[in-house]
Amino acid sequence: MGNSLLSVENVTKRFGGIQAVGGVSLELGHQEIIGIIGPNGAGKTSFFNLLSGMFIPDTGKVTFDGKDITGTDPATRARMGVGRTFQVVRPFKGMSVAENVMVPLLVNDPGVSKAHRKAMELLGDLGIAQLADTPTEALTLAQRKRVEVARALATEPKLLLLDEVLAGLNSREVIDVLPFVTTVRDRGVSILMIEHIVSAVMEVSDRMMVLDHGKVLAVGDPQTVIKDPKVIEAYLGSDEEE
Amino acid sequence: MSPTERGFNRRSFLRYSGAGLLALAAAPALASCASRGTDATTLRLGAMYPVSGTNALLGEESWRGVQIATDLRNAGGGVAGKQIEMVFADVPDVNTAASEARRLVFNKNIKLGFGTYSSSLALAATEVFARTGNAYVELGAVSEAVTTRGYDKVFRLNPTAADMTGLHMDFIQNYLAGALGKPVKDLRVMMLHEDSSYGQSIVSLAKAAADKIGLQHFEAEPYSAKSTDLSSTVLRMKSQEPDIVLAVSYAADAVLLGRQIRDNNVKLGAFVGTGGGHSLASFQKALGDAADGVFDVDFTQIHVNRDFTPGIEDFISEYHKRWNAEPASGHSLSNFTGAQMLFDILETTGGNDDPEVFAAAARKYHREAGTSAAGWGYELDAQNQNQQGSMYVMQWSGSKLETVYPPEAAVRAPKLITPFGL
Amino acid sequence: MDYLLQTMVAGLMLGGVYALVAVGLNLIFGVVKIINFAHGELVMAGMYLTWWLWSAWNMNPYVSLVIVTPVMFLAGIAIQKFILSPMQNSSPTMKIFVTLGLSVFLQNLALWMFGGQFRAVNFPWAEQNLSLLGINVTYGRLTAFIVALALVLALFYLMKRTLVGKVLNALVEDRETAGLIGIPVKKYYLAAMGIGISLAGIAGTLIIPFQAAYPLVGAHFTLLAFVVVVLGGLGNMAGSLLGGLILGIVETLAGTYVDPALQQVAVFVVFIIVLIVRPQGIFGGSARNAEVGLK
Amino acid sequence: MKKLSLPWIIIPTTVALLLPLFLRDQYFLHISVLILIYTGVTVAWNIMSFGGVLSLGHAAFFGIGAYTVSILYVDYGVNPWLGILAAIIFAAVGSLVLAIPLLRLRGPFFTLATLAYVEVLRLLAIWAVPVTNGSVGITTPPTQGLAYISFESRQPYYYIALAFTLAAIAISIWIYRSKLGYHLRAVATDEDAVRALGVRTNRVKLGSLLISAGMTGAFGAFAALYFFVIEPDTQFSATLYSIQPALNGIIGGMGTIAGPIVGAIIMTPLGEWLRVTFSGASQGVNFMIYGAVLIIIVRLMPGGLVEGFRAIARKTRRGGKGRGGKRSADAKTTKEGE
Amino acid sequence: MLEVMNISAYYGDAQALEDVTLSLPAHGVTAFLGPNAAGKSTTLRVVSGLIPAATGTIEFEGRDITGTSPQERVAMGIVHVPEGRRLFNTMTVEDNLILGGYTKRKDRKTAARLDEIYDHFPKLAERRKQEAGLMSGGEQQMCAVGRGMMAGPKVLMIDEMSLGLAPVIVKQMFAIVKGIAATGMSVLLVEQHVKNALEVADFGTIIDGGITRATGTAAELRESDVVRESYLGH
Repeated sequence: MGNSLLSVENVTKRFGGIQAVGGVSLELGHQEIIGIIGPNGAGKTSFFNLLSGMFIPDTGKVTFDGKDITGTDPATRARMGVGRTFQVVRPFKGMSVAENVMVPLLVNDPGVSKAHRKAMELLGDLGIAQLADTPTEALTLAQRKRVEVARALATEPKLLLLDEVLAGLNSREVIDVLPFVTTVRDRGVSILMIEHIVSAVMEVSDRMMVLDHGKVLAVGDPQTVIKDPKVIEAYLGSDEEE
Repeated sequence: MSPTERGFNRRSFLRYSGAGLLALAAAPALASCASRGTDATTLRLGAMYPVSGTNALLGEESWRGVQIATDLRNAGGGVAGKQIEMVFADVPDVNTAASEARRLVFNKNIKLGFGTYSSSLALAATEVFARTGNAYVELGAVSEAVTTRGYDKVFRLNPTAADMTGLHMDFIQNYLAGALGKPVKDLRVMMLHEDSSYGQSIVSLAKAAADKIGLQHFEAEPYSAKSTDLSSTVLRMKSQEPDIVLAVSYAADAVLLGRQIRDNNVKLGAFVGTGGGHSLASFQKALGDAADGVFDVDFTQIHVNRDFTPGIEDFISEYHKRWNAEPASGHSLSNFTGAQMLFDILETTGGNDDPEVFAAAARKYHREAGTSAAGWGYELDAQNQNQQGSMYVMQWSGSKLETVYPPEAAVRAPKLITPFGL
Repeated sequence: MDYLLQTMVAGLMLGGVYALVAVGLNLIFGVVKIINFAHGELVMAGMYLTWWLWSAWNMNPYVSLVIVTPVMFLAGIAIQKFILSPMQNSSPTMKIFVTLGLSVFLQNLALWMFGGQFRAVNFPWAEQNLSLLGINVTYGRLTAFIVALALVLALFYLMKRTLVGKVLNALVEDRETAGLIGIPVKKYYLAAMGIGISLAGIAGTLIIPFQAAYPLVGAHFTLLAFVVVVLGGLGNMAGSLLGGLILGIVETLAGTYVDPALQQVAVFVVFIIVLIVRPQGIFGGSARNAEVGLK
Repeated sequence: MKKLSLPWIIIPTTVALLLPLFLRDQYFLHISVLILIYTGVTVAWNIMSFGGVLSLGHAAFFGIGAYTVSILYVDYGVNPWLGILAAIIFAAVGSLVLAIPLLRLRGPFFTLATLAYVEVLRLLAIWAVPVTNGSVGITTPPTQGLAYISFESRQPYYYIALAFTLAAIAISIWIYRSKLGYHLRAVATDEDAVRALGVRTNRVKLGSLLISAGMTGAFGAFAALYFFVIEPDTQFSATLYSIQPALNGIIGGMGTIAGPIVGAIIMTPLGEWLRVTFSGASQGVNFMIYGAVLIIIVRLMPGGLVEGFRAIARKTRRGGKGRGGKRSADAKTTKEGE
Repeated sequence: MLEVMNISAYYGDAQALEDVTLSLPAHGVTAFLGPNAAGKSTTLRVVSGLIPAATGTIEFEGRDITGTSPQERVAMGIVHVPEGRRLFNTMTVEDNLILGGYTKRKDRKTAARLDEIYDHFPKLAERRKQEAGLMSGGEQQMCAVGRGMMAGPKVLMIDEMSLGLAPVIVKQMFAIVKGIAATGMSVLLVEQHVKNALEVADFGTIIDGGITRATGTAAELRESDVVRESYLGH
């Protein structure tokens, strides 16, 4: 796929004796959403860290937008258009929602008032303008997750890595947040999302990838993937010994 | 209200004004204890000594001498009929010294200040007094810089670092060389000095003084007074095998140095301490018999030719009465003597502490050597430095630090004993 | 060569005492996760207490350990209970500043009680010289070194073999889990503070036969003990022992062969270099330092 | 974004400007100058704490500033105003030694490195006698006049100090509200997250170090001229110029705009008052009380006075309007739990 | 035996549990199931007393223990084996086990209890002097469970026992747990491997989004759609 936005070739990462990511390859097209699922400890977040530059892979190559970014640092990648959220949301303390969003907006130095205007626009687009002046300490978890996404979006990413933005939300809230993801895609962003709520991921994903023990178990159409016996086994446990 | 402006909302104004009010309340509270300075019945003088921080030990000892002088004088009717009142300031560091000098000058209306024990503190305090047109009398600091800055109302009554190094060399030339049986030019002399303003003031003059008497092997080496271990210094000393060690130490380091010389079995021809730590009674206490034979160049100590130091008995008995102890070092005595001279000068002005009047009187005042409790005389040179204050050489013998040189002040002749019990 | 050897031995003797001070600091750090800026002042307290027992009651300084140890143990418990424990949930910065406040208080309490006068214990036995192969050591320094070493080793033994020690070890590693398996964490904080501070006090007793006490003597030990702890690794007791010895030797070597005025500079330069090159310490520290703001 | 509420800046500034006209007492003005110097250093220190960094190394920058201006003035005849500029530059350059630890270490490790740096500089200043005149120190010449920042009266000092301090506060507000400030405050919470947003955190932290050090150097230089005499143990005193500013900031409220100002305004006169009142009575008592006050304040108001006031204000507001409710009560428990 | 009734809890100010009800019988294995972030670990932390319940009550052997400390609960017999094992890595296996028995240290039966653990886990007996952090994942998990058992629990709550373990080891562990439960204690097993868990378990509870969704015997749940739905959504 020559015109894919992100191309990951056989990346690995070891920590001591543990192989966190063991040879994962993936192609992500423009405006595509890929859902990543897998049991706890499957290496999903480590995989994200390799994409966002928090970790540098031991082997393999990451190409983004036609450029090799394998060894670059997170800030550089973010500036190139790789945005991400964190599994444990950590909004900046002592700062309001708008200010949180202004942090990435200020990277290109548009001036504080312009950044504030842009932040308000973005919050409006995402339907949380009314929270702009709220200190982040006073937000509910669902609101925090939205702020986290807004913050990532403010880097104006071409690729957004969403790490469990739905985790910890109740079903009402999940239904609230999901359309968010498609809205973002419709703005021209490609998305990789790690999720545990499979039904939710399936709803928005174009394709799905399943990781287990750091390796790709299955990748493809969501309906097909979910019926793959290997996937069911990874999730629900095996009936028989392998 | 956006948190952006948290610093500047209504509540923060409350905070600002609350704090402002506190400051407004605190500053006048400080300012309100203002006093009128010297008046018809009371002579108010500013006394500045470090009684906390690094210099607390000898600062306190110096201040004791002044307290005794003041009480004795007041009991005897004061100065020209006025009672003396000391306005005291603790000056642990130079910024505080400058700051407290301003308090004395501006808030307490002090025209005449004195102190200060340490040279860097003296420099800071005198700058303020001099620049505000007031007078300052130094009674303890030895750095030449105190009187060489051209201030016409800064006086010093005590002898200086130059007197110390001069006496070092004098003593080497006239006694030690002979006692050790080596010509001066062959003597190996090592000066160890702590690195405070005291030690550095002295060492800066030592090299020239050594050249003057033809001392060809002279080394100076600094160490930190705060060090808890002087092994390195002692080992370097051992490797250089000096005949004579001149040590300029503060308090704890003097003991440490002595003990480590003894422990490392460094045999020296003679060891000459220089004021500070080597004069302290606790130096002898800490070393015991090992202190025997250690020489010490310093201000006058109490075991001195009493004919040469009239008034010293009063001082000693008064000290005993107040603190139930022997004076810890000669610092109290020298400050006692300095304060007495200061009072005598003020007597001649009729208790007038106006800086101009005092300065004129101070320049006119005269006193022969051997007429004060410390044996000092009084005669100012062009830089307002007393020429008649002198240093003496003492030697430890048992628990007594006996004056041994020059002969007119001595209670006995010096004895060459290998120091530190070796 | 003789000098080198003598220098190394002097450094070693010095290092033993540093290690003792540092091990106590490290234990407190490891278990209670508090950076105790008043640690040197507690060494000073031990020195003054020993001096007082000697001068008022003529007590042999080594015998006075019988009193110093429990008194300092109780002092540690009191500090933990009344000052630090109520601040358990405050930020590490606040804890640093409360111990700084304590150090200012203790320094000046000493000045108020004993004056600026330095107080030395003149104990003739400690001043006798042991001369072996041309190297001289006084009994006082040797005793300090041996007792320090013995105490540090005893602490290792305690940590490895006794239940109390195992619990302390567990707290160094992971206090949440320790609480989870039923260990009364607060009680052991008291124990750690008590032990750590009595070690500081004992160090004071061992030092005073050759180092006079004065109000500012502790400040020097605090910073040095930090250097040792960082050198050896936070929470790593064995590291502190080695770190202390290394530091003592570095200090004397730099003083002897470079410039005595720069021996402290050498120590801090080593410190800063280690911090930059190996922040986990030469021998590695324990995990879970995040609680004091480390990652 | 809303504009600053101007009155709340203008009123205190006006009061400060007019103060010497009503209170001519020179000692009062002297204390005010001390407060202004400490406020300035604390505000400068606080710029690093925007980024959540605790420095105890500011005495190093203060001392570098003091020595730069004094050496240039005394040995090379450089005008003190130029000297202050040089002091800013030298202090900033001198702070670069701490750059590597700042970027590599976190929390108390960095704090200890800064403290060690102060100690190294102090010892070097004592040692390098030919340059620094060692422990005896350097005295600046008595030549008076605005050109030399040397006056008999305290008023001009007061106004110069006020100008410096207001400039420092203005810079600190400006930084707080600028790109750098936003990024610093974000770094204080979570450096990884900020980096993932495209912020080059190393530059941000370095920027705060350089600015903070430069500002501190300016105050060190001014203080050197104000006190006339400098020497290593005072100018490189961790107690006076590292711990004290940090203390002011922490007691006022670390990382806020108003905190350091409030802290310095309260703590400076307190220290002076204690010394004046108790030092004559008995050695050390004043510092004993100071230490005890410190322990008590830190224990009772772990978030600092500003946070304390804020909590009180919150309470009154909630009581008054019945707002807030459970959510903010929960928020409060979190704070304490952290 | 242990009744957790309608508890809710907050992490900071984010609600982690909304309404969780859980009932444990006096013995047997109960599987506690639900997708990631459903609130399983949080429930365990509330039960062991690490975080307070905002509302709701916890009763143990008929007594309300909602306000007691973690130490008291361990002493009563409620023991939590945390997720990720959380061993004291630099200490030996045996030391870890001994610490597990801290609350029972005064009964002088430590040695006997150690023997018992070594019976269950012969591997640990071989490795007793080994530093815990240097062992394989499976051995570490054994040690963690063993450490929990040293406290003589009446209720043993094991969080994510099979996390990161090879399937063979998982099977072994399940068998051992079943064996332990047979000795007369109640085991609460938090699991992701639903089928495996429900195979060893006697009972099960499923939570999702901080709310208890289903409770029943293992057999009932195996047939139920709730399981499949909350995991795979179909």
